[in-house]
Amino acid sequence: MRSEAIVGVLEKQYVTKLLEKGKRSDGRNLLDCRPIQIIPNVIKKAEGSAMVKWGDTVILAGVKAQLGTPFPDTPNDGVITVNAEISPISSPTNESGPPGPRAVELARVVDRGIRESKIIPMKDPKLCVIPGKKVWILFIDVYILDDGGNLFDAAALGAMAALANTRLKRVVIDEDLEEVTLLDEKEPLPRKGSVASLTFAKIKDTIVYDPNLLEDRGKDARFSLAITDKGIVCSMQKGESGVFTEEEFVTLLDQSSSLVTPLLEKIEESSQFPEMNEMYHFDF
Amino acid sequence: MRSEAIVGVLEKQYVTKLLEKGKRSDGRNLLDCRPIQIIPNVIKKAEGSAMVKWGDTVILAGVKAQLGTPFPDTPNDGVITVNAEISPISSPTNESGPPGPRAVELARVVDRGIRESKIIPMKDPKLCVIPGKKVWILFIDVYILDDGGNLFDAAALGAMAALANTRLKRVVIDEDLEEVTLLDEKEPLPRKGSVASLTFAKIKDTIVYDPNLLEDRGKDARFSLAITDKGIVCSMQKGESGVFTEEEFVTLLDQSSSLVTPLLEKIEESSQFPEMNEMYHFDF
Amino acid sequence: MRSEAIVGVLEKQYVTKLLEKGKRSDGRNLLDCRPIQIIPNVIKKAEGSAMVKWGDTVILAGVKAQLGTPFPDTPNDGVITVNAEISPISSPTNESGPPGPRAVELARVVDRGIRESKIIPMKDPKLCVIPGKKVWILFIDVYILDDGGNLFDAAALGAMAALANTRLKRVVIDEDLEEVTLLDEKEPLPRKGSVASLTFAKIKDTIVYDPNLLEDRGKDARFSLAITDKGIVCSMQKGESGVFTEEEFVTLLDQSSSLVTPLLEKIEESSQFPEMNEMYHFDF
Amino acid sequence: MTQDKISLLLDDGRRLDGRELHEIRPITMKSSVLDRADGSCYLTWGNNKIICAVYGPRELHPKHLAKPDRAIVRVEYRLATFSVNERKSPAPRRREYELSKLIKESLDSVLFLEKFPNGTIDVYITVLDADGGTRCAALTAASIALADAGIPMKGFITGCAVGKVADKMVVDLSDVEDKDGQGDMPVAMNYNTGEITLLQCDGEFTTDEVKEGLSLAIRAIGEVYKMQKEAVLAKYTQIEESIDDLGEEEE
Amino acid sequence: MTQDKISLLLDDGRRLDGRELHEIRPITMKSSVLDRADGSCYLTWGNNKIICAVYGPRELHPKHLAKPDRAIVRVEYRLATFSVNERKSPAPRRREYELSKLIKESLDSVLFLEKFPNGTIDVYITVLDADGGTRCAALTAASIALADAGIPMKGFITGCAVGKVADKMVVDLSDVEDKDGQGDMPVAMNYNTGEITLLQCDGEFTTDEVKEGLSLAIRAIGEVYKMQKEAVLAKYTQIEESIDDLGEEEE
Amino acid sequence: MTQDKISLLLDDGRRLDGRELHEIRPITMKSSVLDRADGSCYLTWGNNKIICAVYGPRELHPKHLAKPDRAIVRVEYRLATFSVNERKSPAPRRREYELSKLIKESLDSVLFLEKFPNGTIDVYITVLDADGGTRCAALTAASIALADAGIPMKGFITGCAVGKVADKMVVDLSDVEDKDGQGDMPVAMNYNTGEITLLQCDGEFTTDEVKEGLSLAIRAIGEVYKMQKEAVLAKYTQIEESIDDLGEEEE
Repeated sequence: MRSEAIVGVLEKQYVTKLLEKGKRSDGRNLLDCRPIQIIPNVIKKAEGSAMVKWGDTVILAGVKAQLGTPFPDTPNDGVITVNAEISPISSPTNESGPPGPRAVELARVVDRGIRESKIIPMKDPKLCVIPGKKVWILFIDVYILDDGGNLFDAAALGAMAALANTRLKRVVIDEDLEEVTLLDEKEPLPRKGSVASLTFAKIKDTIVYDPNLLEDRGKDARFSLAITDKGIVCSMQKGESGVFTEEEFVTLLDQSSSLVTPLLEKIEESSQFPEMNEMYHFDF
Repeated sequence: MRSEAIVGVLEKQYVTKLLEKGKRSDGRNLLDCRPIQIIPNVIKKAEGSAMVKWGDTVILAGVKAQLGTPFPDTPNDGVITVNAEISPISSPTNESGPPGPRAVELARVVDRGIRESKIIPMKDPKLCVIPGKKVWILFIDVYILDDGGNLFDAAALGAMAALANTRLKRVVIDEDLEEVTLLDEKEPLPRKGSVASLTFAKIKDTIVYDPNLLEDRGKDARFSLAITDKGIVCSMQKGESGVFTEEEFVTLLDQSSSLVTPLLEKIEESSQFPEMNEMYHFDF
Repeated sequence: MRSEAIVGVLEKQYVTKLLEKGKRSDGRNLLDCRPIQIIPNVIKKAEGSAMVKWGDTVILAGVKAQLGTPFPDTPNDGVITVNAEISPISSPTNESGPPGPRAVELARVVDRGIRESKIIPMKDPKLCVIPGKKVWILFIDVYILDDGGNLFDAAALGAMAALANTRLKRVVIDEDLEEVTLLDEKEPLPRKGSVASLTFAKIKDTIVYDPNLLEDRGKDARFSLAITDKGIVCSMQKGESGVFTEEEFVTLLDQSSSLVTPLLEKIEESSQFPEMNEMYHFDF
Repeated sequence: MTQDKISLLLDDGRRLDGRELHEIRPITMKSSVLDRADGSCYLTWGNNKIICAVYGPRELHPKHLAKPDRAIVRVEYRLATFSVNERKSPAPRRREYELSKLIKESLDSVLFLEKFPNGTIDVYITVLDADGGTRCAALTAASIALADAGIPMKGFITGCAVGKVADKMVVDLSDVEDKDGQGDMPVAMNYNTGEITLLQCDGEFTTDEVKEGLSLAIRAIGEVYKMQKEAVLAKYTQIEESIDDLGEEEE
Repeated sequence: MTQDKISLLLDDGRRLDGRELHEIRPITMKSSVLDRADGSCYLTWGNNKIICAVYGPRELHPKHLAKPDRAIVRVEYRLATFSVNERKSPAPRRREYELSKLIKESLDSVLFLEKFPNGTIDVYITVLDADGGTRCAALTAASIALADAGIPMKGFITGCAVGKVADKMVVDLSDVEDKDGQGDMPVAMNYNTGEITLLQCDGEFTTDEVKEGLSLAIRAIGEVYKMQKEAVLAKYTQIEESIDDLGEEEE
Repeated sequence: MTQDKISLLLDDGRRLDGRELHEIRPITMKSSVLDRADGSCYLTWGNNKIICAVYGPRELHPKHLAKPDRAIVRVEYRLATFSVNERKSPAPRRREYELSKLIKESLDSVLFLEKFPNGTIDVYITVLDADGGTRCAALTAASIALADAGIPMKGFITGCAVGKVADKMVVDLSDVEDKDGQGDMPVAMNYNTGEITLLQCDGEFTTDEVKEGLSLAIRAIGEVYKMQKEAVLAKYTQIEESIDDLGEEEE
């Protein structure tokens, strides 16, 4: 067995034993969340951005907007697409190259949370500029910069906060020519509410909210759900080789509404300062 | 030498010794064909499809049609393209990933047989909807599901049978706008005749028609030819590291017309029931 | 250490010791250039081409032209793009596959030399056929056929000579339809002056011009600069892990104008015979 | 709640294909359908058609990927190019990577992987015709193919999706119900132990609807599990009959 | 029979480029043209220009691909981006993969691969200018390059295409005859033994036309083979002369 | 000389962003910003924002790439998709490959690679926000991250671009000056030894302008080097203070 594998086994034993005594490696209670900081509008070249520091996890989400043609089956809808880069910067075990299954799952879960919540009204004339011809395409890219555990919630929060701070160039339409002109003036991306993700890790028989890195590495199963400010569950994702029972899911669903509130508040807070602000800067 | 390699050597010795006595491992005569079953219209989402069971080889061919722009050098022609997937499902030695040289050769040989036979009239107004602008693009995909030998003939037969059962949506053209509308109503793909492939394997000094898996693995050389219902040779392909003499090719050409007839009959038979039919279903 | 690595070390010791005595492995003085031969118009299917034999390095550059849409940020400019293939044909150590970092650097340095020199007037109506809609796209592909050292200068010379011999089909524009017709008649690519590359290798403390293969393999640092016929430096590139001092760069800049003259002359010479000529053929 | 884009329930409260709200589509399962694979299954579920081949446990190459204490499971879930409305490129999309990962993780939980150190169990699934619920059908088929390969298992994974249509929770969504309805919720589990191995959703559900969906899914999975067991037993019955025949012949 | 799209035969029965029906285009062959390669050949065939480099037998990396009882042959046939009418992307297309495979299989038959266990012989071919019949020209060039590398061979592979133009079987199709004619039939063989290593066709041929084509091809290959032999001998003559010169100098 | 496309100098001779011709933009540097990396640096340079992580020296996999007599340096310079005007695809472009190579070669010269046979030092750089001069900023950040990882170095690599704007040589081009000006000339060096490790240019320069640019760049690099040294020292001061604190507590 290679040395990392042995370290992994020992780590897991340590975390498990602590949890059997009801304790977490960082002293939190089972449903406690780590401190969260959202720093909006950090990227000048992006239409919207947010750095999220979640415990010692750091992610950076950026939104770029581009006018393009809609998909043939949704001619009156703007387009949203989420990509996640689990950069080698974030951990010694990550390799560079095209996104692996882990990054693909992360991106798709974040994507579904936003898409299914319908908080970005894709048919709004601000997004569907000329129906069937020209719509805004929003590229949301999430870079994982420091992997301290619970990437799912940090990435979802960053993507949401970046959208909440996105401003699109105003568009002038020449109906005859079917041509559009982009003005320098910007206006906020239309948005109806917000959404946040809650992730739980199951280690042996204990379930914790917001797993730290040790818990993330040692977990048997993961469960994430995205909930809107209306209390609607718009995405769920159970992952990893471990299992949950029906009762466990029911309990987690019952706990979800109180856990999601502080996250939704943080998003709204972060969107109060939509202008690029020299005060906001990375502070690692 | 790895164990598979040794098995390969022993297998080949066995097949070769049998053939030296004029016998085949499955008891057939040298020019006998294995039993063939064509099950058309098995895929509801496809415009045309056919499963072919050829001995214990199983393939599934499907046709998808899509309106698109023609190639610049053939502005008045519909487009046909063949792809073959030698799936890892079909054999323990196949790996997943983009098509390797073997799958590329298979696809291109099937493609040439159909294309060069000119049985699909690509300039027909049903295929060339608006000359220079909109034509039907026919994607023929052949999945190898169980590799029991002689993939070339099974794949060619499946592709041909899928075409013979293809029905395209009717198109209404608005000449002014250069726009087209697709109706739900379907009509058969225009077709003039049919084509089938004959494959021979040479093992040491013996040539057999329709190689089974043992013969396929042990063969020194392969020769395939595609012949139309008018008796026209529209494609030939010698493969593998072994060799043929001129005399051997001449003999094979002379044998071809009697061998191809039952295949062409099977294609016509399969096209008698063009509607999706619950009676037709895979029966492995 | 693998045997090639040992050979590499010995080779380098040999070259270095010679240079310490002021001698080069092929007997040249430090600033001598090897014999150069440009054979233009060798490829009938290309719009322009040139084979360059530079010492025992052989490269082949070809230009293909294609009408296409301009880049959105330069709607009134034709497009030029350089690609380099360091083919496995050219050396036992090259592998096939997509261009590696070495080929990418080579292509980009050649590209910058041509692009920044502005010798091809990309806004000329002969290149920008319909502003914003249709421009000529010039693909310059450089194949390295025999790597005898100093690929940078040979590739740049080949690319430049191929451009100097490029002839484009005449275009007739139908302004109303915004359509163009290509005539069979050809006319020379507009060109204002020319540009050539000078490459120096530093081996321990000695700098040589036009490194041969031994010097190229043993070099600590490389410096290339592209200079136009007006004496303008339009591209520089220092490469490899070794270093230069400011004084060394100043000296090389001072030496550059006398070294570039014979190269520019060769380019002009090669462009005197723009027609495809049976007299010109590869002579390895 | 939002309206369905098209009306997905008929006036009599039945669904577009005539099903009751909690009714599963017809399912057929057949194992040992492929001669080359170590185990295989062909499964139809409504208009879904799925083929699954299993190889292993076998040696894993390249060796540095092997685990010295257990086998790994590799799963490839693919959509055939012609299985969907618009022809799909043969290159796998992100959805196929995600589902391969989730199916692998689901199967992990019922396999005695520690019995096969350094080994791999390879599961190849191709959806030949797709009509909603393919991941659940794929997991159901994979379990049968694994059993068919004689690989020791703690139990079967069985899947069934539920969803929301016209503000009602319904069982086993078809393609059109998935696309035009209000939400999809695929579930898979080891029915015998009650261990849920896959749970996803997208759409708009209240937490009560999620709970209702879970309980509907488990009930439906129970029905599918019964068929699955029969399909596996059918094979052994066949083998027993062949052995009996053999015995008779030998007499 | 179908008509040619454009008239490919002149009134005097000659072809567009003035050739007789059974006439081969001018061919030049030169070996040892590259300093780095173990063997090489530059061949022109009408307007085709082909360069071939051979390396080996050399050790094969990665080792798990090596065969303990013989060398393998790896062939890469590529079209230069500028060798065809529309600029080709540098990434190889399916046609290039197929032809690489067929060329490799053809060369296999004349090499003593069992003499070089665990080894590889690498053949790199680039078509610099293409004008019909490149695969036959490539095989012809590869044989010379292999001989130039000093690799022991049972014989040479020599190729020549035939085809059908204006209902007549003709030898050595040009690009335009290939595109606008009725069919193309590339053939390659070991002329000395009569062993045919490559045979393809596409187009519309009667079986009699195929037979006629085969016999025309073999005759044409005989002509090309003579040139090929001379090209290889020329090198040894040169070497002998050099050795003679050396002898004289030493005296 | 050609005109700038837009006027890049104001009437008072200052630049669009108010800078003097030879003035560097504000720079901030912070090391040890990442918990997972062995060394790291976050650097802002005008509107450029760059993050760099260093791992190593560590064992190199696969082993056949390792050098028995020294470590290798692997550098990945990437632009974040949102760091530029038009969203960039996450797949690296040719420019990123070229700059990764040049940055690696620059760093090579200050590392004691022979101390770590068979090893690798991995430097990952991502430009999060780009505004001209990213390669020089990246090299500057990478040196700090390497020092932060405790990797022994002969010195630091420090970079600064110069360029030509309105026929004048200016220091530290911004994005718009790079795009609309007459030429860009990035330089990087070991300031202490005077060894220049990176020199590029594109645009139109006389040889005298190149020489002037070089000397301006070296002076600017001197200024940046001072900040760089302070940023590295700051970390050690912090550590010392912590140790002092520790000492006091122990008393």
